Amino acid sequence: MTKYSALLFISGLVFLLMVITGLLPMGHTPMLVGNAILEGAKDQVGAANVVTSVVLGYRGLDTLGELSILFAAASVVGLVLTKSSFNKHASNNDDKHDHHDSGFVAVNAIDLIFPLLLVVGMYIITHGHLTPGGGFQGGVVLAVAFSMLVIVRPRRVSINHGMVSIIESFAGVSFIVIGVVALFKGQSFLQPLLGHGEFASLWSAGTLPLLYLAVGLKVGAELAGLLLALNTDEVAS
Amino acid sequence: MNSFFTIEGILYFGAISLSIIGLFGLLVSKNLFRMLLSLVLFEAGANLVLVLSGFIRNGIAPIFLDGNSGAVMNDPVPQALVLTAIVIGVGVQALALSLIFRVKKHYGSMDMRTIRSKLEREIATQAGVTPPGSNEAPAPVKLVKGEAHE
Amino acid sequence: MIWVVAVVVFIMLAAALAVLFLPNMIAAVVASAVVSLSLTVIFAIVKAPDVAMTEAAIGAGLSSLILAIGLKRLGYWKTDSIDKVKAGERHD
Amino acid sequence: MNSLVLLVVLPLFAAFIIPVVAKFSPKLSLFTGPVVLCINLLLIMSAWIKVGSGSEAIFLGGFLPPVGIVFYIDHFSLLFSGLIAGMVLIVWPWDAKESRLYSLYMLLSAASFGLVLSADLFNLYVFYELLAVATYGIIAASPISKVPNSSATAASLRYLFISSAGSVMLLLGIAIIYTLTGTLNIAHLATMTTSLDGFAGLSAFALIAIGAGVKAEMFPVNSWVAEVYGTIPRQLSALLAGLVSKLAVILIIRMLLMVFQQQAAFDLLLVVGMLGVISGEMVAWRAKDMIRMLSFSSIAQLGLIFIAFSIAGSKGLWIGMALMLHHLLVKGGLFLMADRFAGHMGKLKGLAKHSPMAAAVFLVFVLSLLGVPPFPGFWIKLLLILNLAEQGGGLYHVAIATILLATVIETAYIFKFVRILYQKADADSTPINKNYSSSYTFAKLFALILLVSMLFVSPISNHLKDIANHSASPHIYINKILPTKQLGDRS
Repeated sequence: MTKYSALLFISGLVFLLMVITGLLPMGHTPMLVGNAILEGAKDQVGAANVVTSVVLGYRGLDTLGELSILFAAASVVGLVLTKSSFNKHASNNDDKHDHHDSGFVAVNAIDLIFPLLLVVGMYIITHGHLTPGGGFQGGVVLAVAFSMLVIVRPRRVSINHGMVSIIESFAGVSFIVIGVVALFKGQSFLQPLLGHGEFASLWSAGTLPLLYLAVGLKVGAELAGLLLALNTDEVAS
Repeated sequence: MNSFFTIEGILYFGAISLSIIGLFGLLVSKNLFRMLLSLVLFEAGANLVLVLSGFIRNGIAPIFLDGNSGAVMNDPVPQALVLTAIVIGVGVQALALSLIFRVKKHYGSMDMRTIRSKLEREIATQAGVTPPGSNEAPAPVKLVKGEAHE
Repeated sequence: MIWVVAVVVFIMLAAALAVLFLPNMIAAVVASAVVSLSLTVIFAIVKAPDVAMTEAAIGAGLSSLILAIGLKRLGYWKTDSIDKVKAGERHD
Repeated sequence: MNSLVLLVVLPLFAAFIIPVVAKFSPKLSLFTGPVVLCINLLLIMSAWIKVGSGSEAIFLGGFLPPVGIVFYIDHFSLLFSGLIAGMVLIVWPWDAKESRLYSLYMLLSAASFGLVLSADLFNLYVFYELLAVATYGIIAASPISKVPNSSATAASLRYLFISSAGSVMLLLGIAIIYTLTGTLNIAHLATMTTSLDGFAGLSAFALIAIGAGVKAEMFPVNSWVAEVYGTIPRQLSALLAGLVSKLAVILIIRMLLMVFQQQAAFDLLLVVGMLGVISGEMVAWRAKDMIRMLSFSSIAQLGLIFIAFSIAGSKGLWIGMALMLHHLLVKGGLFLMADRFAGHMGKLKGLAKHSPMAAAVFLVFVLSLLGVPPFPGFWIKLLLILNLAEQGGGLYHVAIATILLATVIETAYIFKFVRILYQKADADSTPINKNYSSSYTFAKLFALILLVSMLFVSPISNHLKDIANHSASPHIYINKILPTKQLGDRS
């Protein structure tokens, strides 16, 4: 019964979506907002990468909301998977002894790659307003770098959960503080401040690089925490 | 109507098909992990539709470089939206996985139907009602009496 | 160009179907990574480099890593497929 | 006025710092949330006075719409903001063992404020998703603090699958709208309704309605309701059924009133509402335990709200708003009561003798829910039926018949319930938990508000009518948000 209704639903949806696709203006959409942003982005925000202007300038609140969603997801994963109570986060010191370092190849490869990944991650974050990439992508690289290190050699390296949560709080708070500073300078929340600098140079686009740095730290800390929480073998029952 | 055999036509077809495959999997699968994979596909399809909504034929990437003043650029807004949507998607995915771990641990099964019937029985027992439409004996429930009131 | 797009879309859809119908979960996760990679190529083709980068880092990299952790912890980390998969756990 | 953005930002700020604060002082982290909510209440009150009978728009980042994100503030959004702050304060988890739960409650309230205030389609999606993620977490985590109960996790997982699929549909709908119009600002969309007139626009609305309908307990996508409400603490049910469902309704309504003023969209909502009413009442009628009855009667009430909104223009908003407020009071109150008196309904036998006060409060709630004459529920239902009759057209008459039929079914199960309350106690009935519970006090407060509002039916309804007239007008909305038609200007 459920199956048939599901199939009926699906076929209806297939029909609907196919018809819609036929009706859409493909390849020549009326980009009203898009054109306005392409015209004004250079003067209003000053980042060479217009997508960054949109992510942190025109739609900064969306980015803040997105960070909050990641934060919520990481909190829930922590709540669901660890036995921690107030003040005490489940430290993986206790179950160290059942972990073994991975094989020779993995250990050496990650030792070799780790600094490289850090540099690449920081480069992607700090050049987010000039080239493709930015806080999210660089943050992911950082998170993967750290959690690979922990996963590959759990005996030698452990990430301090308290440190991770302080970093993520600090990054989120600084994003908000940058926004609120603009608010109290008599302008509105998350308005780009500081001079635009020389266009397409590293020190340009006002507060955008700072915001992206906060985003990168936050995303990195959040995702590293997520990956490690998912990877701990201990589940509260 | 559009002519179909163009780059946009093929891409729209791919995007819509991807979403439909994802939704189909979500509705028809019984396995929790497979449902999660289907959800990922569904999200990916929607993201592709969103990116295509800013696609201009022969447009260039929306980045100001030295040599490209005057060229037609793609719409930057959908690209920014999709960045947000992708990150949201991965958060939800990790969250779902952590819930699946717990559910697997508690029910010992990955089958949505089994879990749902067990869940309904638990709720009914908790409320002190005979479970609706169950012929078998109710499963032993670990809960202590009186919890329903808490 | 159009043929490149057609081939990538074809690979993507085939991989998506494989995600639903492959009995082995490791293969299904790998197929979903293939979907992400084809999406990355498509995003690059439609001139969305930021999105392509994000999809490569998050969709193909991080998401696959998360799913692989899931495979490991849910006991799907085994290469023998149909005969060992329990009836209740098999996709319908 | 720009400072009203703090309504959203302060709770986010609190959510971020709570885990760190908890490391140094758990007590402080417990009080951070309520303090922030109280500050928000003050902000809302001062804004209520400042806005007066007009409205205000906040341009975030200083970018003039449509390029930036806009918050739109009028009495409608302020009313619901106040309700959010109040409800979250009422259900604040004082006894939770986890500081992260406080963070989640703060995120939930931030998302709710954003959902009420924002006038940007994608921004609404982000806040909707934030609300969803926070809700999954709260559902999954709440019983952990008291009972190691994994059934809530399973319920949360099923809810996650349904709701995430809904979110993706919402995203698809937004993508279609953006492809057709090239903008995301709702006021800007309202100026170009013609490009959304066709089939593609209607299906975008359908996708948005189904997507947001998951939280609004809309008919085809509400199978999570009984499971979730059955496993979570009752205060939380009061929050979800009373408030969160309304926020999703507001999202749908904003799209309907401002952008999709087409008969087909109204008809769609009407049909979905009728199906919800009938299916909800049928299951509620057969339910044996109280939570199940309340869950399905909540689905039916939401259906009624959708029927009300299918009346075009400000009248629909007026009646729908009254229904929403009434449902918030009644269902919130009933779930709060159920915190103390839950389980099999047979166990409530003899409650009237044991605790006349509790029985009286129950009676007030259910009679108003049913729509017995002096109670506010009666006037709202009467108003709804009269206005539906005015609309004419076959579908609206079917809706009247549906409402009357639903009232009959409702009468059957509610009087069964009342009879149980006033029956003699027998061995089966449990003595009532004598412990002090704040939710019972709040339930009494809700009943009191309901009774007082009975005395002031006409001034309250006039006031609501004014608010609705103001909020339902696309002209005011457009003029406020798009003062100039120039694109890309900086303020």
